[in-house]
Amino acid sequence: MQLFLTAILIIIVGGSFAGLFGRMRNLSSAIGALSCLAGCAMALVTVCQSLFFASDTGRYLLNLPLGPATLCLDQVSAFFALPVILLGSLAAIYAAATAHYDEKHALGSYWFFYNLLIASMLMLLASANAVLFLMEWEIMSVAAFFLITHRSEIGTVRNAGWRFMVASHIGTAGLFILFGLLSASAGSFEFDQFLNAPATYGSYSTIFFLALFGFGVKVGLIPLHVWLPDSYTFADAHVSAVLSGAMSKMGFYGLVRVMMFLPVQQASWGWTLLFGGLLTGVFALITALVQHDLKKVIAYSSMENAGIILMALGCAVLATIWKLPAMAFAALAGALMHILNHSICKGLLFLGSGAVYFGTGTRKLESMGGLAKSMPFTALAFGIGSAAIAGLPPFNNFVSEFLIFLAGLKATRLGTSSALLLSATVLAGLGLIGGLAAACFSRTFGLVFLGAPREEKQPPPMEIKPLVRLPMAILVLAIFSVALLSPWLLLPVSRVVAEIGAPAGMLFSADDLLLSAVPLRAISAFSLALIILVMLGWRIQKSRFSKGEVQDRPTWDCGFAAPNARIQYTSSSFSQPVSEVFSSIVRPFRHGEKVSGLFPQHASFRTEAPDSLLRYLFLPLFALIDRLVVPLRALQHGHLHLYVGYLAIALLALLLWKVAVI
Amino acid sequence: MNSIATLLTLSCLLLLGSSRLRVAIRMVAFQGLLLGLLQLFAVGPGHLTPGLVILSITSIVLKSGLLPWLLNKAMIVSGTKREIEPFISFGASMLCGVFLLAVSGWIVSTLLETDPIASPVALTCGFFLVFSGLLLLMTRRKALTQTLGFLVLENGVFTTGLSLGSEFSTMVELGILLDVFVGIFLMGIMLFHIDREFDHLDADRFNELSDLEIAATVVEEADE
Amino acid sequence: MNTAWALIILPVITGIISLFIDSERLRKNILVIVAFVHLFLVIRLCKGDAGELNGVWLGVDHLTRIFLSLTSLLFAGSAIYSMVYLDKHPQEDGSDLANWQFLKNRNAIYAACMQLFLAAMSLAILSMHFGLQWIGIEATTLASTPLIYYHRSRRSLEAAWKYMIICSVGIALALMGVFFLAMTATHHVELFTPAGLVLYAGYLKVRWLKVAFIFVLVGYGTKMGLAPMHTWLPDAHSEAPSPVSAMLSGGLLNCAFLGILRIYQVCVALPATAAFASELLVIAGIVSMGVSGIFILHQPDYKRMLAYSSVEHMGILATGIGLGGAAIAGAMLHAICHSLVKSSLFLLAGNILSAFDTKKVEKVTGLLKSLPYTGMLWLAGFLAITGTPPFGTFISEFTILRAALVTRSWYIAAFYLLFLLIVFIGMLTIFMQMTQGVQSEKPLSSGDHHRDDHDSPHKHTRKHGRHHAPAEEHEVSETVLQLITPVFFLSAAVVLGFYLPDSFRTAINGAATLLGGAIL
Amino acid sequence: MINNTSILWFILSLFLAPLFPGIINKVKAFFGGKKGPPVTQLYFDLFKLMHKSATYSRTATLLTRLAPFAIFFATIGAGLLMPGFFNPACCTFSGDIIFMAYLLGIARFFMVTAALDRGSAFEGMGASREVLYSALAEPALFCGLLVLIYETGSLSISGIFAELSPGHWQQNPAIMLLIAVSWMIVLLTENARIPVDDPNTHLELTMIHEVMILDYSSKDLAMIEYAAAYKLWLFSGLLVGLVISTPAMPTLLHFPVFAAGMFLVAVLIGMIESTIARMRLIHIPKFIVGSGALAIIALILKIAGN
Repeated sequence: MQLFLTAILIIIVGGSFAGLFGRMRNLSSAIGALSCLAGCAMALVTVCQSLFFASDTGRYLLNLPLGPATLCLDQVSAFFALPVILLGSLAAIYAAATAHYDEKHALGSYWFFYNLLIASMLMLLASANAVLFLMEWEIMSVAAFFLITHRSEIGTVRNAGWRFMVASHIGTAGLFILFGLLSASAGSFEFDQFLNAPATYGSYSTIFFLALFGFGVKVGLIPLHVWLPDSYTFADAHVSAVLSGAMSKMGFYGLVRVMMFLPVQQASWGWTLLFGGLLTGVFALITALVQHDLKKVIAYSSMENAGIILMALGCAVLATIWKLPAMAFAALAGALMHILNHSICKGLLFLGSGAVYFGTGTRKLESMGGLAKSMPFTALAFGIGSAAIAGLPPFNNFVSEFLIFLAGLKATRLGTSSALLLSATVLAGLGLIGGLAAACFSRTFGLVFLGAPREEKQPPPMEIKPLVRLPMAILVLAIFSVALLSPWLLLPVSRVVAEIGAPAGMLFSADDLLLSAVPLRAISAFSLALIILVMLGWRIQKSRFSKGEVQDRPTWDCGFAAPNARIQYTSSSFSQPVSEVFSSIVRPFRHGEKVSGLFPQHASFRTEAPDSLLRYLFLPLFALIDRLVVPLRALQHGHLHLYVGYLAIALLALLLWKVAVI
Repeated sequence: MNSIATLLTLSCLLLLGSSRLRVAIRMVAFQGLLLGLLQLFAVGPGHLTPGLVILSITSIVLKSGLLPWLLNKAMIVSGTKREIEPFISFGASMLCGVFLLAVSGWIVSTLLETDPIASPVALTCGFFLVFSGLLLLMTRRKALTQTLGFLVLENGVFTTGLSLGSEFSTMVELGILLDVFVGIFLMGIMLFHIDREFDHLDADRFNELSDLEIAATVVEEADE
Repeated sequence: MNTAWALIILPVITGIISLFIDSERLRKNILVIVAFVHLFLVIRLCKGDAGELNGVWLGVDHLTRIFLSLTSLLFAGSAIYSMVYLDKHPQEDGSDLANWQFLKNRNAIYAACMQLFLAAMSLAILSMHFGLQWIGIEATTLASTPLIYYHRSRRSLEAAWKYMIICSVGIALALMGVFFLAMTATHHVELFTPAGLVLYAGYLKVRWLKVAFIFVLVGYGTKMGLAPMHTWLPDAHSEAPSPVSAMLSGGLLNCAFLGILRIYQVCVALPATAAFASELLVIAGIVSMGVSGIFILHQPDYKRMLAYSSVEHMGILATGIGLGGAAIAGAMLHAICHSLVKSSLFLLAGNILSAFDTKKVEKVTGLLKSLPYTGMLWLAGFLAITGTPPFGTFISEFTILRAALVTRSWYIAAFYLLFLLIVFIGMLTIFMQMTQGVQSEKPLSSGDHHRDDHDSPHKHTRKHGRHHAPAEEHEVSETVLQLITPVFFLSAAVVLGFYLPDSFRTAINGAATLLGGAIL
Repeated sequence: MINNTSILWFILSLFLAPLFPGIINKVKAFFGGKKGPPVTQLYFDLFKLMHKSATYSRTATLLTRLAPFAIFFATIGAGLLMPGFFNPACCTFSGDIIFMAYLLGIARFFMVTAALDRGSAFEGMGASREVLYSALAEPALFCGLLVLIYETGSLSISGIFAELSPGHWQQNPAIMLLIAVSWMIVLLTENARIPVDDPNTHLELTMIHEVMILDYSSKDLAMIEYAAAYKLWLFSGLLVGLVISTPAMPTLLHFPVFAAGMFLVAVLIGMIESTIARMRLIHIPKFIVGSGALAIIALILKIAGN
C-alpha cells in the first residue's frame, strides 16, 4: 500500500512542479508526463500484486478532521485501477508529444490538473472511508472541470464546462445524502462498517437509488447524461480519452461498491438498471447516428457502452435474486470485462480523433474524407478501434458483450415469465444496440478516413509524429491481446467477481467459471483463425495473383460527366434513413433551401440534431427556475423604511407565533 | 412612576400626530427629560445611590439638551421645516398609535400572567414607545424624522428596562447611554452629509442600491 | 485579566492618537503594529491557563478563544492589505465641507475607525456580562459606519445610512432582549454572565427567557445578517472599501453570531427552551440560505454576490447550531473557514476593483490572463466558499448535513442541499465569466480615486490638486502585499480541510460542549 | 466441443452453396416463361472471375483489397457454427448462434466500409440502407431464437435443432409458424432478396446489396459472390432445421431429406421473388420491424402459455 501511495505522491508532486514551470513548455510537459508515467508504473505494480497474485496489499491510516480514514486496495479497486493507469499514462505520453501543436495556452495549469485528476482517481479507488471518498470524488470533478475548460476563450467550451460542473455537483449532492445515511446507520465513516449496517436511516432501496442517481450522473444514465457529449467533445482529445475511459468508470466503481454494501437486493433495482441501460444505449446510438461532430459521435458511444454495462449489472442483480450463480457470474464478468474493453477502445478512438484534429484542424464530418491515404497509421488504428467498439467478433468488446448475451441466455434456465422477459430484453436490446453501433461506427470511419476528401485542406493533412503513434499502437495491442487471451483473463476477473458476489451471498463454483470459459475459448480460437486467414489470404493474393492489377480508373459513376468529391455520401445523407425511422426521438433540425427554378443554381441541405433531452427537458427547466426567481428579487428594492418594516414584521411574527404558545 | 409613564405615552402620541419638525424635536427633548426623572422614581425615594443620580443627570443633559440642539442645527442647515405627506397621513398614524397601545397592552397582560412586576403601566408604555418608534421609522419620509423615530425607540427600550426593574451596575448603564448618544450623534453628522450630497432629506429616494434590475438571462445554448 | 482589558484599551488609545497624526506613513505603520501587538496578546491570552478566567466582566472560554483569535488574525491580514489600499487612495487634501467637519483627512478616519472597530470587536467577544457585550456590539456598529462611508460617494453614503438605521434598530431590540434576560435571572443569580445563568438554570423564568431569546435573535440576527433582517448587508459590504468589508464579513458577523450563541448557551441549559431556540435558529438559517440563493443567481455585481454568500453562510451557521449534535462542532469549524475564505475573497475583489475599476461582472473577463495570481486565488476562493473538498468548508458542510440526516429532519436536509446547489450554480456562472474567456481590456487606471461607473458627479466639484496627467497606460501589477493575506488565509483553509491541529480540535469540541453538542 | 463427422457435411455444404442461387433463378425463369440460365451458372461465373485480373478505383485504399478476404472467411466461419444435414455443427458451444450473427456482422462491417472506401455516391447509399435494415433485423432473429431455446432448453443452435421434434409443432403450431415467418423475412432482408432489395436490378439508385460490390472485379468479386451465396445457404439451413425437425431419421436419409428441404426453400424464395414486386424504400423499415413484431408475439404467446 505504501508503494501505491508514494506513486500517487509522485504524480501530484510532478504535477505541481510542471505547474510551476508552466512558461517553459517542453520542460513542464516533460516533468508532468514523466511523473505521471512513473506514478502509473508504480501503481501498476501494486495493482498487479493484488489482482494477478491475489496478495493482500495491506491498509494505511490517514488522519482526517473527521477521524482516521483507512486506505486499502482490494481486488475490485485494483481491477478498476487498470483503466485509470492504462489511459492515464498513455494520454500523458500523447499530451507530451502533441504539446507543440498549440502554442497559445500555458501548459503549466494543464499538467497540474491532469496529474491531479489521475492521482485523485487512484486515491478514490484506494479510499475505504466515506469522507475521503467524497473528497477525492469532488477533487476529481474539479480537476476534470479545469481540464475541460483549458481552452476557455471559446464560448461553447465554457458552456460545456459549466454544464459539466453543475451536473457533477448535483450528482455529488446525491452522494452526500447517500454517505450521510450510510454513515448515520453504520455509526462510522469506514466502508467495512457499512457492510453489515442495519437499514435504520433509510431503506436499502433509497440507498440504492441514491447511489444510482449520484453515480449515474458521472456514468451517463439517460436523463443525467446531458453534460457528457459536450464535455467530451470540447475537451482536448487525450483529456476526453481519460474522462470517458477512466473517470466514467469511477461511476461504475462507486455503484458496485455501494451495491456490495447492501446485503439484500430487490428486483426493482435489477429492472431499473436493465431498462435504464437499454434506454441509455439505444438513445445514445440513435443520437450518435445523426451527429456531425466526430468527437460527439464518440462521446455518445461511451454513453451507449455505459448503457450496456448497466444492463449487465441489472442482470447480475436479478441473477442474485433468482439464485442463478452461472448467470450472475457471466453477467458480472461481462460487465467488468466490458468496462476494461470499453476504456481501451474509447481511449484509442479519442486519441485517433485527436490525431485527425491535428491533421485536418476540424472535427466536422462533413468536411473530412480520404484521410487514409495521408494518415495511414491513424486510419488503421481508428479502423480497428471502431470495429472493436462496435462489438464485432475478432476484437475485445465482442468478448464482453458475448458474456452479457450468455447471461441473458442462462436466464431461460429459470423458466419463469420474468426470466424470459429479462432474456428477451437482453437479447433484443443488445442485438439492436450491436447493429446500431456497427452502423454508427462504419459511418464514422467511412466518412473520416475513406473515399475522397470532401474539402481541400491547406496545408494537406500529414501523419502524426511517431511518438504520438506509440499510445495508439499500445492500445491496438491491448485490444488484440484482450480479445485473444480472454479465457485466461477470466481467472483474475473471476476472483473480482467472487469478491463482489460475496456480501450478497453468491458463491461461484468452478463449473460456473467453466460455463463461461468454454465459449470464450472457442471465440478466441475463431478470432485468431479469422485474423490469420485474412492476413494470409491477402498476402498470397498480393504476391502471386496480382500481376495484371490496374489502379488508375475512376470509381464506377454510371457515366456521370464530371464526378468530384462532392457527390460522395455526407454525414447528413448517411444518417438520413436512421433519422427518418427514429425522427420522434431525435427531432433533427432541417436547414436547406428548396431546389427551385428551371435550371436550379444553388441548393443546400443540412440536418442538425442537438441532444433532444437537453433541448426539451433541461433548458426549459432552467429557464423556468430563472423566471420564478426574478419576481422574488423585488425583496431588495432599496427603500429603507420597508427594510425596517421587514424587521418589525419578523419580530411581531415571532412574538405572536411563540408568545401565544408560551 | 405610572404618571411619568402616562406622560410619556401622551408625548409620543402627540409626536405621531405632529407634522412640524420643530414640535417633534421639542417633544423628544421632553421625553428625554421624563426618562431622566423616571430613573430616579423607578427605584423609589428610599435608596438613591449617588451613581443613580449621576446617571439620570447625564441622561437628561444628553437626551434633552445636546441631541435636540444637534437635530435643530441639522434641521436649520438642511432647511427642511415640515414633514411633507408621509406614507400614511398624520391622522392615520395617530390611529395606528392608539392601536399599537392596545397591542402592547395585550402583550404585557399575556406576559405578566405568571410573574407580576412593579408597574405594568410603565411596561406597556415601554412597548408602546418601541412600536411607535418603529412606526415612525417606517412611515416617515424625512431622514430627520427617522432619527427621531429611532430616539423614541431607544426611550421605549429604556423605559421597559426601568419598568422591569432590571438594573445593572451604573458603569454598564452609563456605557449604554454613551453608546446611544454616540449613535445618534453620528446620525446627526450623516444628516449633514446627506443634506450636502442629495440636497434633500427624503430617505425614500435612497434606492440606488437594489437588485431589481437583474435581467433573467437564460443560459443560452450556443453551438459553434 | 489585565491582558484582556489591555486588548481593548490599546487600540482605542492608538486609534485616537492616529486621528491627529498627519503623516500617512506613520499612521499606516501604527495600524500594522497595533494589529500584530493585538495578535500577539491574543495568542498569549488564548494559550493561557486552561481554566476559564471568568471574571465579572471579561472572560475567556472556548468560544472566545475561537472568535478572538479569528478576528485578530483577520485584522492583521486586512491591516497589511490596507497599507497597499491606502496608497491607491491618497489622502484628500482639504475638503470644503462645512466647518462642522473638523476631521478633514479620510485616511486618518480610516485608520482611527479601524482600530476602534478592533477594540469594539474585542470588547464584544471578551465580555461575559450581557450588558457589556451589548455595548461592545453597538460600538462595532458605530465604529464601522464611518468606514463604510470612506469613499464619500452617494452610494456609500446611502449604504452607511441604511446600515446605521437598520443595525441600530436591531441592536435596540437586542437591548430589550438583554433587559428581559435580566428579568429571567432571579435573585439567586449574582453573576449576569452565561456561566452564571447556566449555574442556576433551574430557577430561571422560562417564559421570559423565550421572549428574551426572540428579541436577541431578531436584534443580533440583524447584525449577523439572518434572512429577513439581512437587507443592509449587501449594500454595506459592496460599498465599503475591501479591507473593511473583509473585516465586516469575517469579524463583525461572528461577533453578532457570538451574541446569539451566548444566550443560546443559557437556553440549552433548560430542555424546554433548548428545543424552542434550536427550532427558531434552524428556520432562520434555512430562510437566509434560500434568500441568498435567490439573489446570487445572475447577480451582476461581484461584491454584492460575496455579500449574499455571507448571508448564506450565516444561514449555514445558524442551521448548524440549531440542528445540535455534531453539527455544532461543524458550525464552529465552518465559522473559522468561512471567515478566512470570505475575507480573502473580499481582499481579492479589492484587487480586481482597483485593476478594472468596475464592479460589473460582465466587464471583467479573462482574469486568469490579466491578473494571473489574483485569478488563481479567485478561483480557489470560489471552490472554498462553495465547499469543495480540498478546503475545510467541505468537512463542516458535510458534518452539518450528516447531523440533519441523523436527526431525521429530511426537509431541512433537502432544503439545505437545494439552496447550496442554487448558490453553487449562481456563483459558478459568475466566477467562470470572470476568470475565463477572452481577456477584457483594463481601463486606464486613473489612480486618483475609486470611481464607480454610475456615480454622479458631486454637487461641489472637487478641487483636484493636478489636472489629469496624459493618460499613460501603465500595467497595474499585483504587488506582493496585496496577495500575502489571501494566499495565507486560503492555504490555512486548505490545511483545515486535511488536518485539524489539536489546539483547534480542543477549542471546537470545547465550544460544542458549551453549546450542548457532541464533539467532532 | 468439436465434432469431426460434421466437417464432411461442412465441406459438402461448401460445394453445394453456389447451387442455391441457380435454383432460385431457374424458378424465376420458369415463372417468367423463360428458359433461364442453367442451374450451375454461378459455378461458371466464379470460374471465369477467378481467371480475370482486377482493376481498382483511384480512391480505393488497402481496405478495398482486404475486405473480400474478411467477408469470405467470416461467412465461412459462420458456416462452421451452422448445423447442416441434421448433424450438429462443427463447433458447438452455448450461445454459438450469437457468435454466428456477429460473424456475419463483421462481414457486413467490412462490406460497408469497403463501399464507403471507393467514394462513390451509390455505394454510400447502399451502405447506409444496409446498416439500418440489418440493425433492425437482428432483434427478430434473436427473439425467435429465444423462444426456441425456451422450448428446447439447450443454449446452442445444434442442440436446439437436435431437440426440435414434430411434437413441438403439434403443441403450439402458432408459435413455431410465427418464428418461421419472421425468420423467412430476416432471410429475405439479410440476403437482399426481392421484397427488400432486387439482386439483378441495374438501377444503382435502388440497389442495396449489389451496389456495394459494384466496383469489385475478378477474384474479389468471386469471393464476395460466393460469400453471398453461402450466407443464403446458411439462413435457409436455419429455416430447414426449424421446419423439418426429424430426430428419429436414419442417417442414410439425412442428405436426401435436407437437400429436398433446401430445394423447397429455394423454390419458395423464387416464387416470392416472382410474385411480389419490390417494396418502396420507406416501407422497408416497417416491414422488418414487422418481422420483429411477429417474433415478439411468439415470445408473448410463449410467456402467456406456460
